[in-house]
Amino acid sequence: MIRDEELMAAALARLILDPNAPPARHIAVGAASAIPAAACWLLKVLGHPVRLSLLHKHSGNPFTSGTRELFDLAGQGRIDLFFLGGGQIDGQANINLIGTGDWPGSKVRFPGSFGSAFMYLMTPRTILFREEHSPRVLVPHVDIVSAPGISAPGVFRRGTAQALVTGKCIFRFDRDKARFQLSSIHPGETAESIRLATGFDYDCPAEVPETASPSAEQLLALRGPVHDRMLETYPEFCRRVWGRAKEQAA
Amino acid sequence: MIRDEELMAAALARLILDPNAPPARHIAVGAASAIPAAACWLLKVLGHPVRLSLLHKHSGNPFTSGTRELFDLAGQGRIDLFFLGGGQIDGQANINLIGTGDWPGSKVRFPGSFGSAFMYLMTPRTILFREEHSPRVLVPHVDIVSAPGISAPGVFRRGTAQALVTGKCIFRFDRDKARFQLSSIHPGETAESIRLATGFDYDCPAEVPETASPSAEQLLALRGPVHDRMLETYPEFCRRVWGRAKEQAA
Amino acid sequence: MHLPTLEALAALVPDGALLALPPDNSTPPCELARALIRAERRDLRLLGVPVSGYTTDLLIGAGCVTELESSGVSLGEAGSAPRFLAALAAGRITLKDATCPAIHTMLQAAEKGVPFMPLRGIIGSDILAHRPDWKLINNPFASGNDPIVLLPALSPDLAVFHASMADLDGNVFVGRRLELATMAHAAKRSLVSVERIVDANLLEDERLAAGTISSAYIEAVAIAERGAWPLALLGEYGADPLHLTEYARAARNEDGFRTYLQRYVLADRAQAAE
Amino acid sequence: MHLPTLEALAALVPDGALLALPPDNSTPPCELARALIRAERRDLRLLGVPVSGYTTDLLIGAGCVTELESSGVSLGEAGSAPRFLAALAAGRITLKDATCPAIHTMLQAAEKGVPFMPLRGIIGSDILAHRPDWKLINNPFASGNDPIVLLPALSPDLAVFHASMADLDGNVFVGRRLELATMAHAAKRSLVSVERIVDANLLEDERLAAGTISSAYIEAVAIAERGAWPLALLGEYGADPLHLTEYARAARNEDGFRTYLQRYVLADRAQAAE
Repeated sequence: MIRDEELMAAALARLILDPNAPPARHIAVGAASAIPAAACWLLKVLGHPVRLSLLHKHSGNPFTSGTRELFDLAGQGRIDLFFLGGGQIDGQANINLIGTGDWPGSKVRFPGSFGSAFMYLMTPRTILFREEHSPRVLVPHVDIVSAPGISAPGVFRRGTAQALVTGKCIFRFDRDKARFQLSSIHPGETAESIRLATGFDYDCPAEVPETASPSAEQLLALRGPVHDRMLETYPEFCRRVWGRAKEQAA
Repeated sequence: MIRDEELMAAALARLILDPNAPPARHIAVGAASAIPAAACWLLKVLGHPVRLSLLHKHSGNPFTSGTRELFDLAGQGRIDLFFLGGGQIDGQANINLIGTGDWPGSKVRFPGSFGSAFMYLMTPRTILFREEHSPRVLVPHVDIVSAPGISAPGVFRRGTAQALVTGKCIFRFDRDKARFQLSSIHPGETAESIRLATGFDYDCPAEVPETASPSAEQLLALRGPVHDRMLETYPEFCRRVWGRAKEQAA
Repeated sequence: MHLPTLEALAALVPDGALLALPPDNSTPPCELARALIRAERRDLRLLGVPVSGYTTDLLIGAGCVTELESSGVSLGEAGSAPRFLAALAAGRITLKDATCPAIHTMLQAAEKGVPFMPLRGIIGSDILAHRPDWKLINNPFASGNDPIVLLPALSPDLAVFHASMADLDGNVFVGRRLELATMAHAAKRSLVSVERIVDANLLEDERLAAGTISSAYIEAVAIAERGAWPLALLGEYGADPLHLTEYARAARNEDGFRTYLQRYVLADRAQAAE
Repeated sequence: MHLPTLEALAALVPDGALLALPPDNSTPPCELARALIRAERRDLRLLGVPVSGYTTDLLIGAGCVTELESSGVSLGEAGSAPRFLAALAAGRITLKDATCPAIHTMLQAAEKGVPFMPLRGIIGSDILAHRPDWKLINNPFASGNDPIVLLPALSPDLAVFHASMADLDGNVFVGRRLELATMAHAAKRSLVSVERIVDANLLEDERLAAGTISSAYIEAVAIAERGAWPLALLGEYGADPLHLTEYARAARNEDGFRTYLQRYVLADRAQAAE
């Protein structure tokens, strides 16, 4: 049986390889992004040439000039793809990592923006990822903008969101229309169930394909070599999804 | 018999300890400044608490963040005293390390400004040092200003020249008058010989003391422990002055 | 300067000081934070470089903190930072939201001795609207319209962190976490707790020098074995996830936090280390 | 990418490229410079980071260079740089005078991905008057009059240097000479010659990591034993002062320089190393 995380990882991997998007030679992945990390490891394990820089890798952390180096690399244009999430994400691909209600989060306070206000503008491609797909998270307009989905003309910006991947579906982002379009639906969901669970408006073609399940080869890779490589950086995730972290970590 | 270099080193050491000047807790010394380095080592060897950072120290170089660190330290205000020379030095304490004639040195081209255009303004104290004391070097106005002796009001500047030490004498610099005053004359020179050898105008009190010779204790220190500590960074100088570099270096 | 005890190190932190702190996954000075709580330090202003976690939550819960500037506050896998959230909701602390590279940049400006540095991005984020101390100008080198943010230099009163080793001269090894070097360069003074003092000059070893912060920036060093506990110290020991979970649970309410404080901070260190 | 020969490394340097070069007392790529001369590279623009010496004088004398930006050009104890002076006097090269921290700052701006960075000092120096690409503005954070210089980001086409070792992944160890890291980060591509390739991942060793430039910046590495000769390589071997004096003497005039070039550069490497 295919786990949701495996389906999403495979879906992310396909988005990364999208031939119509700018090349993803160097991908950076943050501490909270276990499923995106799995997608990147999956590509590496299956032989795709990609440099993967894990922010919180303990042994052999790639940032030898300190944690500032990730942002310097992005500033230089050397990070091709980054993943961002959000406590709230709206229909214009604005993300909110600060909180709901009034500034700085009078209703619910989230941890904070981290590097999003910089990375979202400096990276040619951003894939938005949030497992929870609900009207609470996917809102018409974020209460607070941590990082904007689009920028005014003249503002230095290398790229926008390529897509938004959730536990229910994949949205593509159209930067010119500043609007999402439903791109594929995960098994068990329908166009209607997506509409009901989504707080923002989006385009929906007449025919929406089902999100392709991981191939047998991808599943073998995910449960074997990908799991092993993720164990050090994402032990909790490995335990939860593949239930083997403890033994192997020990 | 006391060598000229020893006399100048002792004179520099006295200037560094000048109680009327801002404290010199951290002194940086460049590659070309062997005699100033000797003065600093003399203070250390005689037990004065001073941090000495030699730019070109091979073993244990203090700049672990690369050569930029010297300038960052100066920017932070952590370098109290620095030494500067000049192909030309004028009566307003302007220094010229670029060349004579038209820009960038149509008559004689010097090596270049190095860090002077920055260090001269960022350091609370600068001691100008040039062994050659001649109208060719000490000019009324430098042909090209590498670093200015004084700055316009409003320009961020921590200090100016404290003094100018040459092979013939010591001038004190009066920042308000932007003018040098003869302070002491090395043995063998007279007020007249100084005036003849100096291209710029300066104040000269009725009575000018002779530059004090190094004490016996200072000489012992210079020829022993100071020599030994300088050997690695200034082998040529040690050989020339104390003629013992080769053996000890080998 | 080498100090005999961590208490002596904590004594160098005055009330009201602006403290730069590394994040949980770096070189967190946890034992020093506990000493500051025992010393009843007050009105501290904390800067997360560039984010904050357990150490900050602990200091806030203990009432040592009135102000926090950070790009993110959480306990990582152990969840949100409960005492931070409670203090923020109760208005007991003032929060300045930033974004990671902005904090690095403000420290770089201080390291360089310039009043400001530019940074790309940020424009369009509500952070900018809530940072009157950040300026938006047009790039003076651009022919046309090119807005860019200028960030002011930020020089903390103190940089405090916990490292693996210092030498007898007070040079401190931090390895690849060189944002700590910028933090120490930018700060007026640095206080460091270390696992051990080594009898060798770190500057003499070319392999270690690049990861070493020169004693020119370090005001004082004191030994605190396992001083990052319950967090990890890079290259030395791992974190104590069970303890962090225990903390996250206990700190959900004031009483639970008080009990935790009593047991792990106010009680003498031997106990705490158990 | 590991290359079999230094010639293959030199082949990656196109005519007209802007090359960032470390100074003589750092990690000078002398053997690579000789390979560039043998390959008859032309119209190179050199950047001294932050000063220049033997390597630059050699390339200028061999006619490979049309432009130089530096804060100082000399052979150190061996005296002034004769081929640089001759080319400057004859108008064969364009010289941009800078000051050391300005070159570091322009590279830092490129490293950070910002169009400019400020720097204190410089005001009142004639350098500023001859750098139309440098701007003087009033500090936007100051209430009153506070002029400050803004320097443009400088991104060399290539950073080239000689290091002690690289690993199989192409990570390069430079130790405490971290201005080389900034140089590599700022440059579009970096080409590195090394004394040896080590069969270990430099990133896995906490002692070495801080002094290591990640392969993310390194386009190609090739082995050149004693590749810094006749200069020193920090922590590896000392300089050859007699040879530098011989060079200084020979290079006083064109004929002498040609003879030197013939013997030590154009002749095959084995001879040259003698």
